[in-house]
Amino acid sequence: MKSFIEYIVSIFKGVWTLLIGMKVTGKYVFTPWKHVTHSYPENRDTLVMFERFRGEVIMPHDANNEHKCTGCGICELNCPNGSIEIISKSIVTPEGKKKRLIDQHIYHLGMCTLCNLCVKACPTGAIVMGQNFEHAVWDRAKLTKVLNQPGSKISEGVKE
Amino acid sequence: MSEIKEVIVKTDRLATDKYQVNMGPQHPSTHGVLRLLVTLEGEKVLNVQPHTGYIHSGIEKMCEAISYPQIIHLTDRMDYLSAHMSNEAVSLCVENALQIEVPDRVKYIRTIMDELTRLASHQLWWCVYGMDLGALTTFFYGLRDRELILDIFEETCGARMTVSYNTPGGLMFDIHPNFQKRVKDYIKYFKTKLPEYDQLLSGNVIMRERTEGIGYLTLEEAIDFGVTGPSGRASGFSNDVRKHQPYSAYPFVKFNEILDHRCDSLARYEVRIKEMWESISIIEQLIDNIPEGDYALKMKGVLKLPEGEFYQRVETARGEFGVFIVSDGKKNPYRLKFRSPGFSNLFALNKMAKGHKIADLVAIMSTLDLIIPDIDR
Amino acid sequence: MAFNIYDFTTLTHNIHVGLAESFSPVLATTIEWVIVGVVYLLFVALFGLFLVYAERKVCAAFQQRLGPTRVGPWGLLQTIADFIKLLMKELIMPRKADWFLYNLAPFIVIIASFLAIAVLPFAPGLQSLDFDIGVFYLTAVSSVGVIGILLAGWSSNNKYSLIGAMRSGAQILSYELSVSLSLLTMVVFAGTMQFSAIVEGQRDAWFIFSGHIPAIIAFVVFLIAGTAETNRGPFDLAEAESELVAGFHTEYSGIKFAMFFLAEYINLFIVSAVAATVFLGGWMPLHFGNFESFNHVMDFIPPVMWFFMKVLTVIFIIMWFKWTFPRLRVDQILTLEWKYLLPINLVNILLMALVVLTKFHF
Amino acid sequence: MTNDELILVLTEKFPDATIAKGNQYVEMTVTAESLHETAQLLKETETFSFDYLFCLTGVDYPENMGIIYHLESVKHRHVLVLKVRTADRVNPAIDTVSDVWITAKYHEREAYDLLGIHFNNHTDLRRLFLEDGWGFPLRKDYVDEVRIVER
Repeated sequence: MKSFIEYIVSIFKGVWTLLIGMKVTGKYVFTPWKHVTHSYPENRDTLVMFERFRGEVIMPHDANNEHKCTGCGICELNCPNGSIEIISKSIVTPEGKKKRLIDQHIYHLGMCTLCNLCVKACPTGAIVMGQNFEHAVWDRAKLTKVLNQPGSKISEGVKE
Repeated sequence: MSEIKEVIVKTDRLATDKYQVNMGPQHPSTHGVLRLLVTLEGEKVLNVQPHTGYIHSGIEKMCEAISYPQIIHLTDRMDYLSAHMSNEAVSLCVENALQIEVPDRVKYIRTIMDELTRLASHQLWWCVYGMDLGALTTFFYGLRDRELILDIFEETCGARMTVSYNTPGGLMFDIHPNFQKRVKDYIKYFKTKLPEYDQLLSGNVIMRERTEGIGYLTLEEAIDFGVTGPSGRASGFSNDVRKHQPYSAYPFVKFNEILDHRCDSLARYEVRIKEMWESISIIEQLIDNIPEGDYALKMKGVLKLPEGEFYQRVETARGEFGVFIVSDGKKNPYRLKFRSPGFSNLFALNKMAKGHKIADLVAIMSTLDLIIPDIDR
Repeated sequence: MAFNIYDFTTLTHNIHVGLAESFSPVLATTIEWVIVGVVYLLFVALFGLFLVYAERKVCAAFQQRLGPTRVGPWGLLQTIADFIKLLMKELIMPRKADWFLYNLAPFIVIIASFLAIAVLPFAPGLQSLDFDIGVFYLTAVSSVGVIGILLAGWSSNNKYSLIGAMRSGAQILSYELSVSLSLLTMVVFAGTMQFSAIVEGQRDAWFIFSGHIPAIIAFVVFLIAGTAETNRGPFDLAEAESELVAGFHTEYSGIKFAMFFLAEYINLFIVSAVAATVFLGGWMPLHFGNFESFNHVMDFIPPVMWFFMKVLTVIFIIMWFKWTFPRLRVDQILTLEWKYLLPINLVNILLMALVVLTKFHF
Repeated sequence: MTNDELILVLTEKFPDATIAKGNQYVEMTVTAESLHETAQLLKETETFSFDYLFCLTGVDYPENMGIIYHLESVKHRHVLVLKVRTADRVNPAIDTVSDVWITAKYHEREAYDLLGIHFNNHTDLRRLFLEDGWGFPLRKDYVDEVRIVER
């Protein structure tokens, strides 16, 4: 008899727990406007990433196409997986002394793990992390970028 | 005649044969590329043989070629759900080797980040566990709450999962001005959601039937297999590194190590649920009194460790994570070994799943909370 | 010939008479068969597509998502697009599979569902077969589908499929019992097995109201057992995607998979329709004793609307089960059937018999 | 017990082992022959009861191969680093301890897989991660022109 009562009680207890679970989901199904979905491609215009978000390495240029990169190559040393190559050229200044300058700051986005070490190590703050995260391209070669724009030169006042 | 005999033999073998099923490397329940060679008799599991190495990435070999600050971003990729703890392990190991003491501010921030990571990881585990039991809705509730933590990470660390927030001697950046407010808001929000987890899954009679007395792992076996973390603590194996060898700011906070002696799947489940409450209380103790100070020490450009062997243990969301550095005085380690919790936990699966049904095998594997890159490294 | 949405008897009768006048009896009957077949086919296809869409939207609402939004307004055309995709897909068959059984299985499954639909009364006069043993017939044909599932799992020569098929075989065969017994309870109450008569019997009050406690118990049992019989969660062991990859239809692709998919939703519709017919008064409007005005308002809603409103309500409840509960283990499913539902059912039939004998009902 | 007490007890228990006070834990180096009995004693002796092996590392030293066991006692909460070396770098062999600590079975498989250290009377010594005939990547003399790019 006792076991029979336990049997009945177990049935009702089980059904009760199930009803509690259904209450939780029911609370959400009857308030469908409280959804958490971001419809991404539609909200592209209003989408702002956090300013620290690491999307890619970029080299900002100012109005008259000048950057701060001295071509010292510290970023290349700090990169864990060799996604930065510095090609420097040496010119002769009017004073007649030789001087190394940045020729091409090559950046392989395909290899980059966005660890922020190069940006942290850069002595002149020439490279920063950009917020763009839509990197999909049809051709892998497009992932190799030259960061300093053609014809750009190092801005005055950057100590070398 | 011969045909008839053959048929008889066949039917005979059909009646009594054991058979093997390859679960994975591509299987919905293995959460990655893990392959389980399961020997079955009907629905009953006779033997489980894990086959690893499908995404072995040779991180330990890579680390021998790069410098210590660069190693940290590789540790993100191992246990991607507790990336921050792995980073911290390497940083702490290097700091101990150099015998430098980081400022209190760094310790506090690291600890808060640890607990946030643990919360996020346990949430993901909870929703995936529900999904493995067949309750698909839990998956979205867990992810819904986890996203907000990832937003906090993204604002402060600049990445959602592979944070690389630690560096030897401090942190990559200072915390974002909104950090404290966001965390407090989140804690307030999550305190209302965590009871829902219990109502939806913990109390559910089906879930209890599925987990009670399933996947039994005694204390001796747990110690012998080195099953750490919540999975080990559910067998009464007190192995919380935060208690026994406290690091960062854990000496300053009050928290209990959750122990459970029921040794079954339900115990492992409830240990994790209780650990979420503990993490919440730890964060609440720390978030309001982060001391002022530097967020990083000034380190030399090229870090060189003294000769010797250095070991550092931390507690990740999955168990005890260890970093063992053999240094010969150069700027990159001579040998570096990661003791990953998942590796030891995985091989206790055979012990636990033997004799249960296929459905239980999936449920048990889910309570171990395996991360495959963490196993393969 | 005025088309009356409240009563289809005249419409169907006129069609019959018209055909009989203009053609020879044999030809007329043939044409009627064709018409009925085409109508049911269209209905099933369209309603199946609608159910798939509804399920996706409902589950999205349960999970605080949006569900399909891209194809068409609010993703209304999503299932159509999926269906076209399934039609275009290549039919892949394992080399070691049993060719004949492998191709036969989907048809058996879907034919079983079609057979069951035939006896459902959608509205007065809108019922193709009105047996006097309707309930009996329904329980008989609804258990044919499991043969198809077993064949599918066995013939596709895949261990996952085989496990899934065996599970669903054991499950459906045992839950057949509870479905039949709970229906039998209501047959005892109604005193007939004919669906139209059962519906007629609920003109004053639906059975779930008039046959109070035992009817409610029978309704709950029928919901549980029906959910199990349609292989839906929490009883979806046959295609438990976290354990067996897709269960018995792992190896099926393209239109054959679509047939299994459609059959699952037709079965869902059938179970809900039977529940609505036997317990919730079929196409009968909701009547409360002698609130004349209220009953009059209710009468204005056409019977078809009533029928589908009730069916969709039951379907929603079954979806609610699926999107809330974890899946049971195979031995637990059998335990639930044999240790809980069956005894409750047997006791319930006795209770119902007592109620009928003592006239203790409204 | 503290490290100093541990050193005292260990020195009297294992006279022929070299015991050093490492920068963190007590470090004890034993010969490859006495490894197995040492391990058993360490686990079964009441005063030590090192029942939890939490890390097993194989190291390719310049002149010899070494295995480093990190042991902890759940009861006493003291940690010991047990080291063993084998001079043979071509095909090194060390006794297994997988019958003392089960978890060593899999850590040893990993060490065998990555360093090619053979463990005597190990029950199933198969490769864990890599395929057969791959070579032993964690050895210093391992070369792989295809996959390893030196900078």
